[in-house]
Amino acid sequence: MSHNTTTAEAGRAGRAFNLRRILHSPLALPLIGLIVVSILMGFASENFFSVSNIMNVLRQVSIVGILAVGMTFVILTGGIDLSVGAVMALSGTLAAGLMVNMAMPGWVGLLAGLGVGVSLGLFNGAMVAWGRMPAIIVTLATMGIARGLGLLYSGGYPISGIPSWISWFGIGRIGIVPVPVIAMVVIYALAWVLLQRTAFGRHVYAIGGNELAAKLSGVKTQFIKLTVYGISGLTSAFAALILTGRLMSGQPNAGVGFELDAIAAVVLGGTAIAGGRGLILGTLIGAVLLGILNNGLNLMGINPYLQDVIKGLIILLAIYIGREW
Amino acid sequence: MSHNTTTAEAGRAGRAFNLRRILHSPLALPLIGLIVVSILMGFASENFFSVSNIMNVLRQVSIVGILAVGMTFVILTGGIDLSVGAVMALSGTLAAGLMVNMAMPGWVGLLAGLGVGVSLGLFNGAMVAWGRMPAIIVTLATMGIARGLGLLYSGGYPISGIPSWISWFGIGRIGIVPVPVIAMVVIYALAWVLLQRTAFGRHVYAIGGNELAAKLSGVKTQFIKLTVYGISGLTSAFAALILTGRLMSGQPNAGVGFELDAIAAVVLGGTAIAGGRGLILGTLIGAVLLGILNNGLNLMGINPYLQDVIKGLIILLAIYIGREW
Amino acid sequence: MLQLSGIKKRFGTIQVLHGVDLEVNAGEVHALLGENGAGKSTLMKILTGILQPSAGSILIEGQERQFANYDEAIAAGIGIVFQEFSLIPYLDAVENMFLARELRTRFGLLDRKAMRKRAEDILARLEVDVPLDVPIRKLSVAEQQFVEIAKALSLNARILVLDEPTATLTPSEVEHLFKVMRELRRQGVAIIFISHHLEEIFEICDRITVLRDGEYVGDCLVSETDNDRLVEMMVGRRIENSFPEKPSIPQDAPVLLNCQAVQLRRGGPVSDFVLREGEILGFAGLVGSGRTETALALLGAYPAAKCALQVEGEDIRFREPADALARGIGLLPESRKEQGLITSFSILQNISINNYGKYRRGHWFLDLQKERADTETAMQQVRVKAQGPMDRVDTLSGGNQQKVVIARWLNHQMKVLIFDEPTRGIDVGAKAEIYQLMRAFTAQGYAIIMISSELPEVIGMSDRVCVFRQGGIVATVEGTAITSEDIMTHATTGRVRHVA
Amino acid sequence: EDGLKIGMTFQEMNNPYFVSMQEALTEAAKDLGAEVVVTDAGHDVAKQISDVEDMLTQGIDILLLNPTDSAGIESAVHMAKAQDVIVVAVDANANGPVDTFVGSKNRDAGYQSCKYLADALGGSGEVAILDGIPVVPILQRVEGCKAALAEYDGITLVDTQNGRQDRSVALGVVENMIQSHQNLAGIFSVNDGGAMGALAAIQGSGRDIKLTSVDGAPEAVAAIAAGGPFIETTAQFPRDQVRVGLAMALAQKWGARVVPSEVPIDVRVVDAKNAADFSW
Ligand SMILES: Nc1ncnc2c1ncn2[C@@H]1O[C@H](COP(=O)(O)OP(=O)(O)OP(=O)(O)O)[C@@H](O)[C@H]1O
Ligand SMILES: Nc1ncnc2c1ncn2[C@@H]1O[C@H](COP(=O)(O)OP(=O)(O)OP(=O)(O)O)[C@@H](O)[C@H]1O
Ligand SMILES: [Mg+2]
Ligand SMILES: [Mg+2]
Repeated sequence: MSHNTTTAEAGRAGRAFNLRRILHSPLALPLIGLIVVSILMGFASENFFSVSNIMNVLRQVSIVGILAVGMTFVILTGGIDLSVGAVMALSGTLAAGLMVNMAMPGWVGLLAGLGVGVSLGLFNGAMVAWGRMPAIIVTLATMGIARGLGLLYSGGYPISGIPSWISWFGIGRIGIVPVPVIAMVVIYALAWVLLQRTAFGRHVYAIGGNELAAKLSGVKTQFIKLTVYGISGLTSAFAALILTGRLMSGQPNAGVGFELDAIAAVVLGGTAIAGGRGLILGTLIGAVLLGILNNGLNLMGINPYLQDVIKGLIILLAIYIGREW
Repeated sequence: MSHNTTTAEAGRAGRAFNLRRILHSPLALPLIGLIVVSILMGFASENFFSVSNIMNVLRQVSIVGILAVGMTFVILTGGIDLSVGAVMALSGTLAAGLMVNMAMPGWVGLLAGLGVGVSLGLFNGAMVAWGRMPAIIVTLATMGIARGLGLLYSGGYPISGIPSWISWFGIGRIGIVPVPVIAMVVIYALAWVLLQRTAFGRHVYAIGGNELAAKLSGVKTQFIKLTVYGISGLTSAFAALILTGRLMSGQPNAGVGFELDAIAAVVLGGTAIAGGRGLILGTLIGAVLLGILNNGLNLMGINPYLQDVIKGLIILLAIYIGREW
Repeated sequence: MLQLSGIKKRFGTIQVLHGVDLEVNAGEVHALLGENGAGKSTLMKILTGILQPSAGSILIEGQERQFANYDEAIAAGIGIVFQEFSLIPYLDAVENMFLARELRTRFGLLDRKAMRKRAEDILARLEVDVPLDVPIRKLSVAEQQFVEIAKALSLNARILVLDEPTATLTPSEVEHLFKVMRELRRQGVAIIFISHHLEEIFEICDRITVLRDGEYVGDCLVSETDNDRLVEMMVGRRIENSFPEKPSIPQDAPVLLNCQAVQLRRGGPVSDFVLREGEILGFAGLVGSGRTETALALLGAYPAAKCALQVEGEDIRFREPADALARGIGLLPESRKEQGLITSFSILQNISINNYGKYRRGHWFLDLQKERADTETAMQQVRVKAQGPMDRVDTLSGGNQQKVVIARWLNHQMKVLIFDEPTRGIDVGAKAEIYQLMRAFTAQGYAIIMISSELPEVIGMSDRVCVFRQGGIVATVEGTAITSEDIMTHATTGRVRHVA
Repeated sequence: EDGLKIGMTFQEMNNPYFVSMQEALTEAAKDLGAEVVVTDAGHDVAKQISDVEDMLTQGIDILLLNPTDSAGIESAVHMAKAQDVIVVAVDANANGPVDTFVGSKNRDAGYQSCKYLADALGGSGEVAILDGIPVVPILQRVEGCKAALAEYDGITLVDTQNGRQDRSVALGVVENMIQSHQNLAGIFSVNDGGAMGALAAIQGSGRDIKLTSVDGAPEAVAAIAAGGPFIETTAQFPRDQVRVGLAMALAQKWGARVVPSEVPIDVRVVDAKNAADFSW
């Protein structure tokens, strides 16, 4: 196993920047991957490095990027959350539904959307923590349930006609920076503090490292697991907010397959799929890397079918280079 | 943890049938779930218990059921294979393409399809075993690559015009039993022998139980892992054969999401998602349970959106009841 | 101070404790003795709230207490160092020590400075130097053990349970630990100490309680007993001199294994040694001196920079242990839980795991009857205490688990066996049996490499001893030169050979 | 750098319907000497917006938009218009300042198929709908179908199930439908992909059930020509939609100030009589 994948080391690396530390940080490999891919894309497409395209990529990344935050928490505990895309869709659909069909003020709808996300997350968490059921199957079931509920509620139609100010969340800007990008950065910063600077964060890592030992040391493992899935529900709901702003409608079909993109971002960022090791900043790098791949391959005008193949190969390569020993 | 989930015990249980043993077998709970759901469906829909409907359900189950065999091997070693649906689609598409576009005889196409499945499986296996990369991300990438290749090859069109005798694999019957059902039963029987009665099978369980210990005591862990993914590729290709016979065409976009159904079948059948424990017959029961849910809810004429919700809830309930302590 | 009475415990249908009493006073080191599987760890888990007793009462300072979980026991002033490690591999020492008891700043964030300071203080008290910024899994077993102890100390417990803390320590480290224990005793802490090393009991303990098969046998003052009497209390019979006679090995005995050069890390020392038929070659050295890594490198389980081997005169490099197995070389790994057992398997499956070549029917299929019969024989040979071969190994006591792993090699026609810490956590009776077994192997012409941190064992069993220091062999001693002074000198000051 | 650049974003590209659109576009662009960029949203509006953003970055002049969802895509339309790109919605309309919408009359398509089906059944019998992915054109076809069925007193709609427009899914769903409705006489599938699955199920059951559908895909047309349960598909003209759409965009590019805001493309009933001569 590589010995540069620890949280504490990264903590130190944060303190003083020097090349050695960066190279030995678990972020090094994802970062190198990001840089290499960016340079390749820059060669292949002249527009790639324009400020507007960079903002464009970051804005495109924001939704999966935010989903990947919750996913990181869950994966760090050794779990997985396949329901994030569906929960996002349901939360956005219900929020839009309340605004449009029930004529509630926008903020009520948004709050309700967040509530829905958190509730479904806690539902997952309760099943995993108290029900002791495997996360993969619980969240798979929740995925089906959330999709079904969203479609039932909306009758399959997208719900449009929401207050126009909500578009600010999706397409607004502060200076030249799109609002979704700012939201994403803020969420990552909060997640970083939570994971690296609070007892809760240490417990998340501890559970992923050795759940039994953590429990024996007095970590409230069930509570932490519950919370972690709740956080994933919350970030799904935040993603829904931005999605709703971008689409200006509630889309019960949105986000199919986003869970896989979020997982890919987390793993590309160097987090161990078995839990216990990984950094939230790695996830951000992983999400951006995925976004650049999508954007760059589009910019290069590559056949969409071929894009899937290339993307798959690059992910394999990135994971291969960054794998542990 | 429950201590009745060992392979050898099940082996013993197989020898002498008595109620005690059956109740203590890890198959008991999936079986009870199956019976309860069947009875419920029988009450709700008069057609459910007709012979023709039972054959109908089994035939529908056959494709996911066969995919779930390979998935069981992989999950028993502690891995996962998200590429099964895509590999199935690619293998069927290429097989059809060789027959139609290259005018090769049917059996050459079918053999080539099997070859494609096995190769992609071994590709996954090599990445996991020698590349030491996490299975979830490797097979996710393979899924994208296989889908992309299938669409590239076919240009997005289904490939029809294959020799008509191939439909025998999909819709033929021997007596009243559909050919796909017979194929499924044979494949399960072979898998059972492999897992319960050969050294290879024990090694599969051992790797899932404690890979390091297995390796240090002389199990060829890398070879076994490679083989296990190869088997998954092979069963995907068998599923493709039946699918091609059923649809009489190569469908590059068939089987989206089948990997999740296969995983659900494995887990519903009582196999631990972390590996090391589980029975192939459990997977069969899990697959049939899923098929009955789909069929029964259809027969009852329930709103399709609501079906997703009900299916999710029943899966949760089944896993909850069958969970280990 | 602490009084356990009539403690009973059953797991399913198995009665493990049949009404055990234990009384510990403040300011005393109390030894808890018993064979493997006697129920020591189980009793301690009941005391610390991790398991619930089926019957019996716990009195602390005269008050009846019941702990629903470990947290409640901690709150009542009880701390424990578990027999099996309970550290989080990817967190560092400080994070591990304060897990679930983190110090916080006013803003609710981690007070990392304060925690580090306190961790340094506690480790300084233990007089050990443990790297604090490195994930725990990078530390040696001994260092991890000290972190465990430090973690328990950081609780400021009034009752401290140490479940076989010395099993992984070298003599000087054990001395360290005893110093700390004496200091704690002076402060009035009640310590329960579990160990299979009787000489340690006599050195540090005040009183002794002995368990046998889950029954309370009796207690006595250390000053009023002696070695033989203790052993008799524990085992119910006398144990003869535990080390078997060393046979004389002819100088020209064929060389089974000729390790011409093994280099663990690039630029590190290069070692060589030979292993002759019928001999036991000891690997001695301080913990972390590279014995385990060398052994793993031989089998191809550790990516050594260089490993030039001859097996029976043939040049070979193993890619994985399976290759070594094919050439008749097997390993009893050092950590049974992580490296030895497949915990979800039954005893039978654990023993036969690498033996299937023998249990073939019709070339492809397993012969289940033969497998079972052989397993039962093997279990009897090493005296595994269990209800039957289908029991799951994770329900066995530590010592019995070790025997299961040893039994794995009984059915093989092996040439070379590498035993890494074969008696770690094994009771005196079983130890003698394992020693007999090793000699029985060599009498059949096998050769054994025995890695051990217990000097008496190394001296008593080895025909020759390679002494390790800093990743390489610094000396090989033979015959009468095998003395503890000699070995310790080499192990602490021997010259390490580096190559350019 | 100065040549014409045309971008087209598809809601999905693993459907012959859209693939043939893309082929028509490529051919037309070749004639024009224009560069073509094509993206596949895979039924994901968010991805489709990203795709449009990426195409705008590449400096396209004309955007042919086949939206996954009309409402959801609106912000992309605004972005395109902000960059003075001509936007033509193809097949399904998009909200926002779209210059022209070229699309089939989906409601008509559903209506005609189901009318054909009802007539073929002699105006009475049990009928089921094989639904698809809930997007507006599909929902409109179902609406149209129900309107047609409602005109016949003897026709009862006994079941609506979702085949996700996927041959393998539809196959299983229709097998179940056939099991549960012993008197089922007709099925309307919202597209040909689902219909091919339904056809396999009907043939497998050996029952006499009539099948109609929408699209006019080559496989479906071949099946209709061959006779059997599949009796009709209401054909759309995907290639023509693209050709007309491109023409509208070019007209505007060349300075036309008034272009029709909507060009509905008729649908045509294809049955055993005319199937042999029909193709996209
Ligand atoms: N979870 C369990 N289920 C069933 N039996 C168990 C379980 N845990 C322990 N036992 C049994 O209880 C007995 C006592 O085990 P314990 O670990 O307390 O022994 P010990 O005295 O600590 O032995 P050692 O010296 O080997 O550590 C053993 O026979 C063991 O098999
Ligand atoms: N992956 C690793 N990276 C860095 N150092 C390591 C690694 N693995 C082991 N070490 C260190 O190498 C040294 C040798 O370890 P090894 O386990 O071989 O020692 P040993 O002599 O067998 O001692 P023990 O009695 O603990 O088995 C130890 O100090 C250990 O901390
Ligand atoms: Mg013990
Ligand atoms: Mg060692």
